[in-house]
Amino acid sequence: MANIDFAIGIGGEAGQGIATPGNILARIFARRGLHLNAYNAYQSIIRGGHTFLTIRAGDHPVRSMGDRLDVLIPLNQDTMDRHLGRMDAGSRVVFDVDKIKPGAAPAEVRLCPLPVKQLTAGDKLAANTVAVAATLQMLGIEFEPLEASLTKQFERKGEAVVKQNVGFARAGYDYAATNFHAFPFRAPKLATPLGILTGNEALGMGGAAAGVKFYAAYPMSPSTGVLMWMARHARQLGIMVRQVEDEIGVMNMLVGAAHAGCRAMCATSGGGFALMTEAVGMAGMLETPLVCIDVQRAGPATGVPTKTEQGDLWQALGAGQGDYPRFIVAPTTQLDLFTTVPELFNLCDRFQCPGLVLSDLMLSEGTASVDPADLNFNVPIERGEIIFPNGNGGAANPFGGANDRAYLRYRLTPSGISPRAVPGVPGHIHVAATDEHDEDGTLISDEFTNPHKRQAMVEKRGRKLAAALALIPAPRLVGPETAQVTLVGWGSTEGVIREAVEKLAAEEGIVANQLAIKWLVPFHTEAVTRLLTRAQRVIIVENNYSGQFARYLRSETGFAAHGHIRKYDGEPFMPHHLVHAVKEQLAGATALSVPRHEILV
Amino acid sequence: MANIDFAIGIGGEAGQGIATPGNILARIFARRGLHLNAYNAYQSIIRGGHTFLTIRAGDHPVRSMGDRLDVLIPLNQDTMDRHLGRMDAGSRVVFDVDKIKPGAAPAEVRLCPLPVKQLTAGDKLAANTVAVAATLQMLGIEFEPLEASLTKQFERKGEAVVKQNVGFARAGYDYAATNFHAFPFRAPKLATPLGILTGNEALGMGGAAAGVKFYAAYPMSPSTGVLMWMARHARQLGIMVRQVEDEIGVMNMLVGAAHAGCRAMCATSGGGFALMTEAVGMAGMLETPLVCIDVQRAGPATGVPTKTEQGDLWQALGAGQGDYPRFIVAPTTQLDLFTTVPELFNLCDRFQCPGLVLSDLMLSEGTASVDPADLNFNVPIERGEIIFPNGNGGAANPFGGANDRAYLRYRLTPSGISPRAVPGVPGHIHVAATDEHDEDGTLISDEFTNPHKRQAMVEKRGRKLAAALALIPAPRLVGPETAQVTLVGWGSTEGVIREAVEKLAAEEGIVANQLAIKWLVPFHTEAVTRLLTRAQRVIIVENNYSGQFARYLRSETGFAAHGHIRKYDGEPFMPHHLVHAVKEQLAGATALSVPRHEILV
Amino acid sequence: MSTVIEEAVVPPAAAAPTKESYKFKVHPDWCPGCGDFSVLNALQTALFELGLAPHQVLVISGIGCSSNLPGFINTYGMHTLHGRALAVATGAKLANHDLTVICTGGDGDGYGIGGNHFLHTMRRNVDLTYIVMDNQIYGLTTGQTSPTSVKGMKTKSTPYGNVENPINPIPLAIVGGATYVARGFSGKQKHLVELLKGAIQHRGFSLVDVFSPCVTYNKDNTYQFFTQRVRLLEEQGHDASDFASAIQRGYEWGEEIPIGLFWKRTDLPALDELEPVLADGGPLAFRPLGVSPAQAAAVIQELL
Amino acid sequence: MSTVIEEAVVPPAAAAPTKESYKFKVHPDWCPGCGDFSVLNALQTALFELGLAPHQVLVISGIGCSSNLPGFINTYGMHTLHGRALAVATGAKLANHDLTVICTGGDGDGYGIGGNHFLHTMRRNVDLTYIVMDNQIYGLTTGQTSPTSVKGMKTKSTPYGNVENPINPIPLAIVGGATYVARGFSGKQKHLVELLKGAIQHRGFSLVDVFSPCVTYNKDNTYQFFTQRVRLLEEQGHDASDFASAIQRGYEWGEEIPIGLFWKRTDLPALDELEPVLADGGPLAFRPLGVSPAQAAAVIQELL
Ligand SMILES: Cc1ncc(C[n+]2csc(CCOP(=O)(O)OP(=O)(O)O)c2C)c(N)n1
Ligand SMILES: Cc1ncc(C[n+]2csc(CCOP(=O)(O)OP(=O)(O)O)c2C)c(N)n1
Ligand code: SF4
Ligand code: SF4
Ligand SMILES: [Mg+2]
Ligand SMILES: [Mg+2]
Repeated sequence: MANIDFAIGIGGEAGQGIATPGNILARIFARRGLHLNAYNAYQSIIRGGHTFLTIRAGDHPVRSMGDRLDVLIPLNQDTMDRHLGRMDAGSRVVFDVDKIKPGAAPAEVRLCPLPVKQLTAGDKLAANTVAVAATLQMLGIEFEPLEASLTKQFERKGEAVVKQNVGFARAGYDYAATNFHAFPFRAPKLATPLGILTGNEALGMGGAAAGVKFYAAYPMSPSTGVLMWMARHARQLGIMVRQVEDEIGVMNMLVGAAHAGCRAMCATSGGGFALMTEAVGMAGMLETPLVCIDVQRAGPATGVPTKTEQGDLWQALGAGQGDYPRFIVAPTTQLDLFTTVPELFNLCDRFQCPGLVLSDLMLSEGTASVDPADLNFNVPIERGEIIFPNGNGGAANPFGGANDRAYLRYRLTPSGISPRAVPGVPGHIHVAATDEHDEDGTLISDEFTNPHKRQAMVEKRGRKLAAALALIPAPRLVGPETAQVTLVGWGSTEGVIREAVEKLAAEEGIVANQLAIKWLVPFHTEAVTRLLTRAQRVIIVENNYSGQFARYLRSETGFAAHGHIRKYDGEPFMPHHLVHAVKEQLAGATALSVPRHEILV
Repeated sequence: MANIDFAIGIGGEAGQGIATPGNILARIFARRGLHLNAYNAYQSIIRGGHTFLTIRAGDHPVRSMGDRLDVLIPLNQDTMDRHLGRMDAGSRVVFDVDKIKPGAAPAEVRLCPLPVKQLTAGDKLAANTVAVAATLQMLGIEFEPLEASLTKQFERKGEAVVKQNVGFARAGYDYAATNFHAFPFRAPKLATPLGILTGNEALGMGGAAAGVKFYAAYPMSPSTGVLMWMARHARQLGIMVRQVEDEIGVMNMLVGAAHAGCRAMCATSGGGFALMTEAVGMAGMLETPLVCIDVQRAGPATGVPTKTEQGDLWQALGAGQGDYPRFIVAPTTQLDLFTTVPELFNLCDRFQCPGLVLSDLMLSEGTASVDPADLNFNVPIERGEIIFPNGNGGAANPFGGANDRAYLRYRLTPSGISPRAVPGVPGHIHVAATDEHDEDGTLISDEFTNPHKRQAMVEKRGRKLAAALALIPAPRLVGPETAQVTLVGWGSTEGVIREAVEKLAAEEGIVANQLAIKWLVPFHTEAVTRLLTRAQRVIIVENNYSGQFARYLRSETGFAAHGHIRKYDGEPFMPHHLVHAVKEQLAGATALSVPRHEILV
Repeated sequence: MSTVIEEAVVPPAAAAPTKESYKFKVHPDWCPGCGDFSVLNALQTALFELGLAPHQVLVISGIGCSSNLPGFINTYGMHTLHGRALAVATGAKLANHDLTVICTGGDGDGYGIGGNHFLHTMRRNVDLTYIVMDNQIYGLTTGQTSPTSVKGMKTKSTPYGNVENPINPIPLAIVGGATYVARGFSGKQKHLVELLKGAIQHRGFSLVDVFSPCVTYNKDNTYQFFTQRVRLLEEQGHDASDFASAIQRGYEWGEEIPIGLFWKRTDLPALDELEPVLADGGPLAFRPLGVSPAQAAAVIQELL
Repeated sequence: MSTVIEEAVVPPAAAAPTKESYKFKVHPDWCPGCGDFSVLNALQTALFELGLAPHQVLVISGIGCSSNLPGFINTYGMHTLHGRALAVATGAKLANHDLTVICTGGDGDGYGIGGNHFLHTMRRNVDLTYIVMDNQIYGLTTGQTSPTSVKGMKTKSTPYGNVENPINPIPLAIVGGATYVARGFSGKQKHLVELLKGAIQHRGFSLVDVFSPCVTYNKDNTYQFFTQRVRLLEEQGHDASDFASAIQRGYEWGEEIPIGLFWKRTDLPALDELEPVLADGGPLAFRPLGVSPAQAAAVIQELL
């Protein structure tokens, strides 16, 4: 591509601290206004093993970790051995020559050995700093931002330490200037400085913007980042954050808090969500709005806790016994996670039902640049027909406020939505029951059993979402209206598919377009069917084994795709995986492509 | 229909003991060789409310509770008031005239008031006995079987009590002979005496036949009958039966017992199953065979605990995060429950995965007659590739029995099935882990992470079921090959659909046929698609709101049915509901019929 | 289409509650003679005597015969999932700590499937009153063994006799961290009312385990059984601040079975008192939503 | 494609096990210095000293750093779900009561999410040995508060300090019905080996809670912290059959923290001893399947 676009890989053992140099680089790039995407491949181990962070930046939207590395910074021998052979022509490998031996490098890969001992007077901890400095130099970035960054990092430790570390960095920077070849391009500086954001932070921030006052969780990778963000900001933002004994407790606490009137949220991963499903059904039955996030990881069971997958779609679709209305949404980018949460809360409040967000490890733990102007916290808050004691819920108290007997919590309305009073409101006393109930809440599972009332209540709940579809944007084709191939994805794969589409056009002369599905329930059956039946060749891209989305799409539309690209090895798609798969499918070689991840991370 | 076919309804409060007369009648009918179906509509209340038992019998297979009552035995005024108005011409209402007032009866309904006080010298408990005796008399059944039955019932209380009760019965019998009109038919006596069987008993017996040695459960209506059957027979049959602290414990205990080599089984209902799904996924990952029964009831959440529904299909399909192989089967009759369990165990053992049975309240708590000859306990037992210390598992020990290092529990085989050694076998030491693992069981979620190994393991598990479809009978059309309408159902609705098909032909001149789906996963996509695409008009019948099967069918075949008949009021379909719905759909009035249950039980 | 059983005139919310204020339009559908009637009545009396307005009280249950109670009392109610009342209640209490939150349920619900929430709600000392109608059986599912069924008991799930040791809720709660631990008996109304009043007034987690006989399925632990055996701790000079004695007396089971207040401590703050987020601003549920521009700016600043 | 780390020659199953027999081909991937190494080593030593054949031992864990242990020991192993080890183990033990079944896991796994199984496995006195590597933190999820984290502790989920009271596993287990309750410390190998041997030999449910410091995430409860504080009950003349004293000593926490055997009783049979089904015929798992014609006839007879 004509744009400037480069990627840096930093690898080492868990516990070796690749986060710090990664963070320094990402912030420096973002502050220059560069767009950025970072993905960390790591393992379920606290120390040791292999961790590999890819930071890709460019002067245009960067939507995936990309296909190539321009710089490899191996912090240990293992990383050098795993990755060197996969470096492309023109790339640099920056390493501590005292510690790490390069093997045979592919042609035109430039080895950049740093004599770290000499540059840092033997300070072992400084190797990372030196490598970062050298890298920045080759990218044509001035020294000042690094100096500022190190100053901030070491501030607490006193001026001497700051000075020392800045000195190491300077040495590395200068050494690179003298000894290494700078890149043929310079990392540009754009007008708008950007920030960086992980998906989990975006979810926490989205919750805060939505007015979440109760957040509960049980730690579970890769969702724990949301808990940690919430815990850190709890006091500052006035949010009650609880770590609970288990996920069952989490979802049940949410129901209690939401019933009492709070906006309540939680995040977990598939195994934790499995434990929550009974209580999600309770929220459906009590008609209690709340939001639950499932950050998917590779399953089944414990699976691969630190690896990504889109394997929980059918779990979400089948959560809990019986039929009840709920929303299911799979946001497509980190920013989209942020904006979706308040939107979802508005829908849940309005339709009085639970809402599920499907994120995944790649999105939630991945980092993206973000324009602060896009982080709008001043979002509309619509709480639907709710009755508070102090009348601040927006809905008038329809029964005059002082007649418990006349208030019908589950009134049969044409919309199916019934004004809900929270506990504490005079004149609206009722019981909310998970047993089937009558309009006033009375159980009809025991002596008042009545099949007609039961039927009416099922239908009341069932029709609530009828009006919801109109409030949710229909998915749209991105790319040329007529294309040889339409790539369909859901949730987090939007970015990589977009890049693959561009690559197909630019490098292979293949005209493709893209349909990214975000809202899963309710589903825009008509719009999607229309688009897909018109498409020449539809290929569904998803990060799971069984084609969970393909099957769901068929259940809703009857549409069977022409081909599938699936990956279930724990690693995300890279653009070239999709390009290659599309080519092989267009060539008629297969209708199911399973790209093989080339790098063993 | 030309056959003899009659139904008796007995109603009263919970705790009033309708079970005893119901049981007496059912056994007397079955012993005469009459076919029988009984369904009890009851409420989630221990005393009070309204309970209504329908026993239908005939000289031909009786597959549902039917459409009409020939005898109503109201044990309280409420029952009389609810049901009298719905009695058809020619039917009898047998009641204690001292206690219950009839209202205005429809034309030609014969009121049969019994002067109970006079007949029993004031013994209040005897009213039921007297009513049963009168009913038998009108049906032309001799007195002896009732005498025998009462003798057995009161034996323990001494000869005097027996004599007294037989006397009451005699009085009722004679009173009817003198005062009431006998039915124009006589209940025949057929050659083969039958037994009676509830679905839950059938499941317990099926488990015993399969060789279940470990049964665990947490009580939950309507599945508790299986636990009770198992507990009663535990010592006699050598089965370890445990009531556990919760359903999570149940499924996890099962995994432990099954892993150690037992055939292990449990039963629950939707809410309990929701709590089990994480551990079902564990069985998928560990490749541990076990069988879990979900006896569906009306949901969501607590729902209507004593009412029927087919609302857990998507929950079963989506049980647990990630993809893993498992069987899902919905047997169609009580006898089918019995025969399916051992078949399913053989499949689960062979393919080393969990198996789910979807029953429902109607089937599990309903009673059917059964020919004892059909209860074959001598079933084939195939345990697949299992290695026991004493070599009784059928599979040779492929690694010579003394080399822990060489044994690969999760060996990558072409079939995906790897010989499994149970703990205690020398030379086969391994760890079975829910984290993704290598062939020998070593975790690859931590330092050994490797996307290629991960991919290979997912595919190994994924391909296990490839061979399974061939072992499962494809569904077949019952009825004329070419028909105006094809009624498709799954699981327990088979009987009522069959009767509706017969009724459509006999009474409406509509030629229909039937496709009953039993095996849901794996699904006979090809066979079903072939049958349905050839059909003139396909209508799907199911006991839920959202058309769970219709959506699943579409996800597997792309096939969208022409019409739907759904019921979600807690009560089962009656044949006339389907007949009426088919007629309205053929007339083009609607594509979705929701029959309204006429009787408020 | 609503199920209004009684046509009662409701006192205006402002008026002081009378005993009738807590009566609900739905009559309990428990079996005649069930111990739970008495618990319901005692709870209504306690609320009345404490002068709590019905709309300020939230009664939360799980699933079981006993858990039907919220449907029979004129307060706000939640009838949740089997075993989950305490978790739901924790959420509700923290969302609106002005509410008086009371949990009611059975031994199976609370000590069986709900055991983990029981354990952790106690150690957190959440300001709830937990009333367990302990009939030593699973009533609603028609008579299976419960975690408090005595060894040897024959039930539908243990027709040859239960082989498991029961738990003893009193010592368990004391060690588990509950700060008010009492046992009552349905047959001792007045005593029960006092225990409940104490529990509701107590700031922190209170357990009142009540012998509430199931007349239908438990033929061993009947009214008669308890009437003969119960002895009031209050009449025996028990010191409820004596930890060792509280535990020891909690284990007494035989010809004499103590009921009353076993254990109480007031030195541990309740969870809501420890959460600075609740310190000012009233109930969370009623606070304005969203974040201020300054807060938003601070959060965004972290990303730069 | 298998992951064989070490090429070791395995002794034939018949030979008497050596200490090496329990070493596994996979090296533990715990952080250097983690307390869990010591627990693993103590367990291997205990099994060796008891002369148990590796294939007759089944070690079952949940999920957590500590729960990785079954992957590092040469016995049969199950690495189950977070919090579920005890339930799985109960099933396995009853299916094959000839096996020596040992559960290993963490404080979060066992006392947090696994709390309900903990409670009920104890009261059932299932013949298991339960080793909890209690580091008062969630290790594998990188440092959140656990049910044994002390009040005030700062963790990633409680950056302003934990406001909840911890549970104390020792008194809880004693009251919960465990029949062998001990506490060890990773820093006291020999002592730990003896506690584990006692636990494995004990017929019934044994808990060995081990202070097993997380050197990465718990900076409060370190080796040093415990080394300074632990005192051996065995050296203080504690009588492990004295219930009241066992509880009281279990609560001691401060400058001196007792470790050792707090409580043991041998008068309660284990669950498998109480189940007549297990009396004859050997392990259930190895019995012939199916029912005899006579049994079938009896069952069918009931339907007629
Ligand atoms: C998840 C789940 N499992 C099982 C049930 C079935 N169930 C309803 S009530 C009950 C037990 C009731 O016993 P208890 O709590 O002691 O209350 P009681 O009826 O004795 O008052 C059970 C097992 C359920 N509703 N949900
Ligand atoms: C259902 C479920 N919830 C959450 C997790 C995530 N998880 C894995 S280990 C762990 C806690 C580990 O703490 P602990 O048991 O104390 O073990 P340690 O790592 O400290 O040894 C958690 C919460 C999970 N695997 N499954
Ligand atoms: S079954 Fe027992 S607990 Fe339930 S209402 Fe009847 S007496 Fe009460
Ligand atoms: S994180 Fe803690 S518990 Fe886990 S291995 Fe490291 S030191 Fe041990
Ligand atoms: Mg009970
Ligand atoms: Mg821990």
